Amino acid sequence: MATITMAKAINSGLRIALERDEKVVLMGEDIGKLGGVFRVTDGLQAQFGDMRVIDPPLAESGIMGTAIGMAMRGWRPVVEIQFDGFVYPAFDQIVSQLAKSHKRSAGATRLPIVVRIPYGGGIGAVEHHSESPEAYFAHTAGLRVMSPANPYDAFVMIQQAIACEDPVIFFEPKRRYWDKADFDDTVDVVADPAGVGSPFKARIAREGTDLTLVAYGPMVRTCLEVAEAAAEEGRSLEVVDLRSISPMDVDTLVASATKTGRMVVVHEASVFCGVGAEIAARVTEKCFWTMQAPVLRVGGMHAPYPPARVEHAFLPDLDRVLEAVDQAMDY
Amino acid sequence: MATITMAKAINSGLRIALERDEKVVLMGEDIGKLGGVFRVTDGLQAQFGDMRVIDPPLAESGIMGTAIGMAMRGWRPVVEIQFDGFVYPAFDQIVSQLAKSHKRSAGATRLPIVVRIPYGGGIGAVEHHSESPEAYFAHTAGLRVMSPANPYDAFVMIQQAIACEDPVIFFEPKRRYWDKADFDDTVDVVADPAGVGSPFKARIAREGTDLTLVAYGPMVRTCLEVAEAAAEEGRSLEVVDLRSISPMDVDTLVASATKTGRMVVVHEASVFCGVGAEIAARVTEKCFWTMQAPVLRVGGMHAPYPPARVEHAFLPDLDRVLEAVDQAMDY
Amino acid sequence: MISAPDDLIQLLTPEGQRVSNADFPLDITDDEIRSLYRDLFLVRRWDNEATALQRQGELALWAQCMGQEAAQIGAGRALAPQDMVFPSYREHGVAWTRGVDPVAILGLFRGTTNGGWDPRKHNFGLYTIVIGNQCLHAVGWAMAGMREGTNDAVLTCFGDGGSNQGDVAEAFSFAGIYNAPVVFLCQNNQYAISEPNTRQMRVPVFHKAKGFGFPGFRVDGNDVLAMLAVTRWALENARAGNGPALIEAFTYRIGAHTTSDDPTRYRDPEEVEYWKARDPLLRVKAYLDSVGTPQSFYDSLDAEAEELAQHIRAGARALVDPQPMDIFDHVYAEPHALVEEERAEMAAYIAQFGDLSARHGHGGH
Amino acid sequence: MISAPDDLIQLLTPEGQRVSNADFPLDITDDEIRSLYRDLFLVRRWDNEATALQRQGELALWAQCMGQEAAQIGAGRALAPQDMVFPSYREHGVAWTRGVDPVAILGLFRGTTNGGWDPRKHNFGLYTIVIGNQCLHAVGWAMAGMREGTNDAVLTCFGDGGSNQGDVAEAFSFAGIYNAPVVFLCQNNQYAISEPNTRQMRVPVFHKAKGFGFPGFRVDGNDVLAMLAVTRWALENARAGNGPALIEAFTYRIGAHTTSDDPTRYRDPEEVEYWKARDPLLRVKAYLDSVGTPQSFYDSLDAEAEELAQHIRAGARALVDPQPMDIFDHVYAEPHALVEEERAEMAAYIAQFGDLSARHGHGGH
Ligand SMILES: Cc1ncc(C[n+]2csc(CCOP(=O)(O)OP(=O)(O)O)c2C)c(N)n1
Ligand SMILES: Cc1ncc(C[n+]2csc(CCOP(=O)(O)OP(=O)(O)O)c2C)c(N)n1
Ligand SMILES: [Mg+2]
Ligand SMILES: [Mg+2]
Repeated sequence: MATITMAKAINSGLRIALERDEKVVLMGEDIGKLGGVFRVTDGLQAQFGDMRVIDPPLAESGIMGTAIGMAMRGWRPVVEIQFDGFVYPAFDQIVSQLAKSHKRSAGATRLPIVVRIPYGGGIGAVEHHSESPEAYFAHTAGLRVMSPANPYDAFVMIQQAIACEDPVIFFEPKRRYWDKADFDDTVDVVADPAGVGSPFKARIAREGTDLTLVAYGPMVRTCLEVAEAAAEEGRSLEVVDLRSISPMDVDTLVASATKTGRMVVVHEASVFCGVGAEIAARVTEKCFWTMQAPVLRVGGMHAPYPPARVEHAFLPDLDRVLEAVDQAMDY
Repeated sequence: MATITMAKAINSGLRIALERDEKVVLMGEDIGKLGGVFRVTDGLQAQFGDMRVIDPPLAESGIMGTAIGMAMRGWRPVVEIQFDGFVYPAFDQIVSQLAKSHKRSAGATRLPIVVRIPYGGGIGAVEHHSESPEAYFAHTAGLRVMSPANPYDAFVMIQQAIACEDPVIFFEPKRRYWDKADFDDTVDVVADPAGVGSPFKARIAREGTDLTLVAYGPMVRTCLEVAEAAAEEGRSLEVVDLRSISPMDVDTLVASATKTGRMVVVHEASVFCGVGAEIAARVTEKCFWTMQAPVLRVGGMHAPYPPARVEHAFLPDLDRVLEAVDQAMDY
Repeated sequence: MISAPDDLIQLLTPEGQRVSNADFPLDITDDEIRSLYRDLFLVRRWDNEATALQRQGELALWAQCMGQEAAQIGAGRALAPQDMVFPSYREHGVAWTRGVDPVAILGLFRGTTNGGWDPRKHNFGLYTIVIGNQCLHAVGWAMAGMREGTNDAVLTCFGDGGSNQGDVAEAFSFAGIYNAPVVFLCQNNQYAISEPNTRQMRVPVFHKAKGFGFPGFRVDGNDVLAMLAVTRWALENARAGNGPALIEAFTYRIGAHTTSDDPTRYRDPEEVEYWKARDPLLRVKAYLDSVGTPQSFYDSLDAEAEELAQHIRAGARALVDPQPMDIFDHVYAEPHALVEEERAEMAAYIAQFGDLSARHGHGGH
Repeated sequence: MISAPDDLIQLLTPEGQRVSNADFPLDITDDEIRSLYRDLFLVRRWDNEATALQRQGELALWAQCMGQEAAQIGAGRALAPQDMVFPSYREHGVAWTRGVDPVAILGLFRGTTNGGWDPRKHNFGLYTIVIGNQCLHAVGWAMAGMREGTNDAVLTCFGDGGSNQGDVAEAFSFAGIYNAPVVFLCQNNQYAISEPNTRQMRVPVFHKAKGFGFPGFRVDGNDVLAMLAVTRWALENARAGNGPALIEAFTYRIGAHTTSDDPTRYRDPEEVEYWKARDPLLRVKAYLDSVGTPQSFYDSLDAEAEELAQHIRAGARALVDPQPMDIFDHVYAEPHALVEEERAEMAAYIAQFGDLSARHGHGGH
């Protein structure tokens, strides 16, 4: 048992995966000696060598494409994209090859690749370093998309993602890299899955009865804080941590919506055509008669991510979420 | 007045734009002597020369990136992407540069580029030639996204898109390229906009009272056929042709939903995190008390576009849409 | 261009005369050359048969390789069994040398599948339609091999147009930096659909290799012997740990880009005639005639071709259409809730109507 | 590598001796060299000042150009006023030669803007963070110029790491094929963040030019005279209609990648010492001393630098934070219904609470 940051939790998960399966390789710009710009791969090249922990040329399509080639031969590459805004050069390989090869080959070719993307804002960074592009990947059949919200889940889910036979886009909430939790980060959760649930199931992060807040990744903590603040005002909010965006655990969402009758979805990405739209549409369809209010959404504006000095206004925060909660309660 | 196919209508619109403004250039693989694989640019290189109608090297990021450079200098490139599935190599330039440059430069740099993408299925093509990637672009702030459904709109909207000061992703429903209509295809609708509405307003393609079908591009005709079939069964369906996906004419959708109380959205793209989710979420939010049924969605499956011999099962057709209409009416 | 460049590596002249090249000696018997001719001839027949099937409506599309058979057979026959190939979409000749059933490849063009064979069974990857993507897979495959300590090389194919794609350049980068055993084969058939070389390159493709630190060669792509010799050298060089090489096979696409294409819109019939006269089969035949190949060889080849044609025709027609429920298979390797939900919905829907077009007798447009 | 390569074009040795190069004669007065030194010196001061501001929390980040000033000033001073520049994110020296206010550039690193100046006003594009994107814009700009019949050239900058990006290769392709007046400047500072040249290239970058059919040069990037001469030649050559060129400026990033970086994790202090001794300012100073530059020149330069530093410090602190409502401006050039709706919602929200954090006294995390 130790106090562990999310960054360290992922580091531990990667180390365990590298130890468990010699076909696991890490690939990504600066993940070697530097340990990645967030130090998530710290020490791994020193331990496993530069044939297992590869810091490749600066070319994301090249990294993704060669990772696919390695996976075709039975390897399990874990690719790090340095920041959210730099995944787009690899988009073609992801959408046309990574997502579709298993189908195209009628199952003959598996691509158990994990694409780790530190994403989201709130760290005062320059442009292209604070984006939330998860909707693009969620809309793309053939990919799985997940995002842990806390150190323990990060530790467990990265191992599960690597063990998964499908490609996984693994969104790491970079502003939560330094959040801490206490747990044993030496457990191989794949070899010994006792007590570890499926990464594709949502988690009730807090129980409540009046309204359901839905979030994933960085916004889960924000929603927990909202629930705390709302409790002070006498409101009981349930918080669902989605964990996996594709597949989406609709059953858990529906159960919670059925219980509370009200739902607010929160994500950093622009609201328009974001993941929240899917949640709203699907939950509304399944809970049409039980909803007391429309599913409301709080998210980024329909605008490019703004400069750091004003990002607080772009990002959902306690006040904006509470405002939506008020609105939903007022129906 | 002449009988004109959609392909020819766009050709005429492009010719008028080239004539009107000498800063308009066309760029795209094989758009020169060949006139494009769909002949949409037929005769234009012969008329305007290869400095205005450019068939560039085979590299979509290169085409998009150089188009951006030209636009920065005051030109108005109209880029043709040969097929939907080949836009992804250009995705980085589109998302990181085309969509964001105006904002980044605080308005100093305008990029009035039109990206023409023949999209969608139903033509029996091989893989990557039948995709509907519009949700990726609709989610991207800074882009406008439109799709005409008939030859006349194609003729008008392509001219309006080129005249627009913002980047426009212009989705052409390739299976409708050979649909015909009668109109005068020599009118410069920008110079003489009389009677020509905004491309960003939806169109009531058919009036009805029982339920609203919402579609854009290729599915508008399908929905009109559905409405016809439903009429035979005594049901009055309204058909809204969205025309523009971003911005979305929510007012028209809300007005129609308010009138009918029921809505089914139809598109070829996979339903999950598709544009239909946004329509459902937004209309539900604004018409929560008036909806008699949840907004239902009919679209592609969460699977890569299938081989041509089974695409009929993937694509929404009369029966699948009518089934959804039945479902909505049964609430 | 209506003349072949004069800087091409050649071992067999268009007139069928063997010439030698000090860098690429080729020790080959006439029987082996007959065997190469057999491949060229049968692939040509396959190509023609497929074109005919498309005209008859049995295929939605066909991408002819006519004119490029020497480049493909020469390269393909240079492969060792353990070598892997990452093709583009026109590599019928290479596929042939890997033992892929032509009918399997027809499935892609008929529209019954987006794949058609198991890449590992033939060491021949699936056809790749997005230009350039496959070159990176080739390098990744090679990188995996280097980690496994295998002794094999990888061949990957792309076109003159494709040489401009960022992915191809990135593949050069990675292969060069990692000294990966990859042979890049650019079939310069002088057209990217309608766009001639002048629109796709300022200097011949093979020069690119230098910028990435490995050797590049420009070969007469209509000379099966030169292609065999140079590709063999490059593959052996790669297997020996000396890294990648780039081969530009200068050839000509005698046919249309695909059966949907109309090349009369963009190229000169005279040019086509010039290159037809340099048909890669003709020169091998001329050589074989010059060394006294008996008529019986050609007769039995004709018979073999006839048999192949029948196999292709019958096989194409017998290809089974995929079924609606197949859409849900293999989207993921492990269960995915949404796919399972949609699968169940489709099953219920089909069960309800008996088939997909019961209600209105058609599926609409 | 702890030694400079010996194939570099050089006009001023590290010891400050002028040497001549027949291909790149440079007719320059000592006064002009002093003026170059002034630029080098002031940019160095700016860079140090910005680094200090970052340490004080006034900037979120700073990307130092220390060590690369000669490459940037030499190239920048070769530009004609009508020439356009498409920079990456570290081109402070080039920006300086274009008259961009250092404070404007600080806005980007303080987080008050993602841009900061009007590209057309200075013929200097906005900093581009996504590696390689800008090289294609340069080619497009040049293509537009060719259509307008202008007589100008375009300079675009990228790094050794960036030389691997597909976009850069595609930019080479387009520029080559269109004979576009573009000068590609690769500042090889030997590192892409932590990755040394050995991980980014098999052979030096300048070789790439050959593969695309235009000339490539490898220049001592710490030699401002060589950079000036070679870039001037390349720009003139481009303006004369002879097409693109690639210049690899071999230099060294003396500082960290950015202020967030910790280079001690990946590089040898000895190496840094070696290159500090080859500081591009030192050799110009040595030369100027050798020709008897008066102390008054240095004194007034010091004073000027002090003034600049004050301007930068005061300017940085005076940079105005963007306001929430600014988020909605310039997303589109024409009205967009959704943006207008969200703008109205935000306005109402702000009006309701007075400010954004009224309700709970904070905006959460
Ligand atoms: C990324 C991408 N863009 C466009 C296309 C459409 N397309 C198919 S083949 C082709 C031309 C290819 O030319 P080349 O590389 O010379 O190969 P060839 O067909 O001549 O063998 C084009 C543009 C594609 N398949 N992929
Ligand atoms: C497409 C993309 N991928 C990754 C990054 C993150 N990144 C910023 S700078 C850098 C290294 C750049 O190295 P180089 O091209 O040599 O330029 P230098 O910083 O040395 O000037 C990286 C990987 C980026 N900005 N863009
Ligand atoms: Mg070709
Ligand atoms: Mg560098």
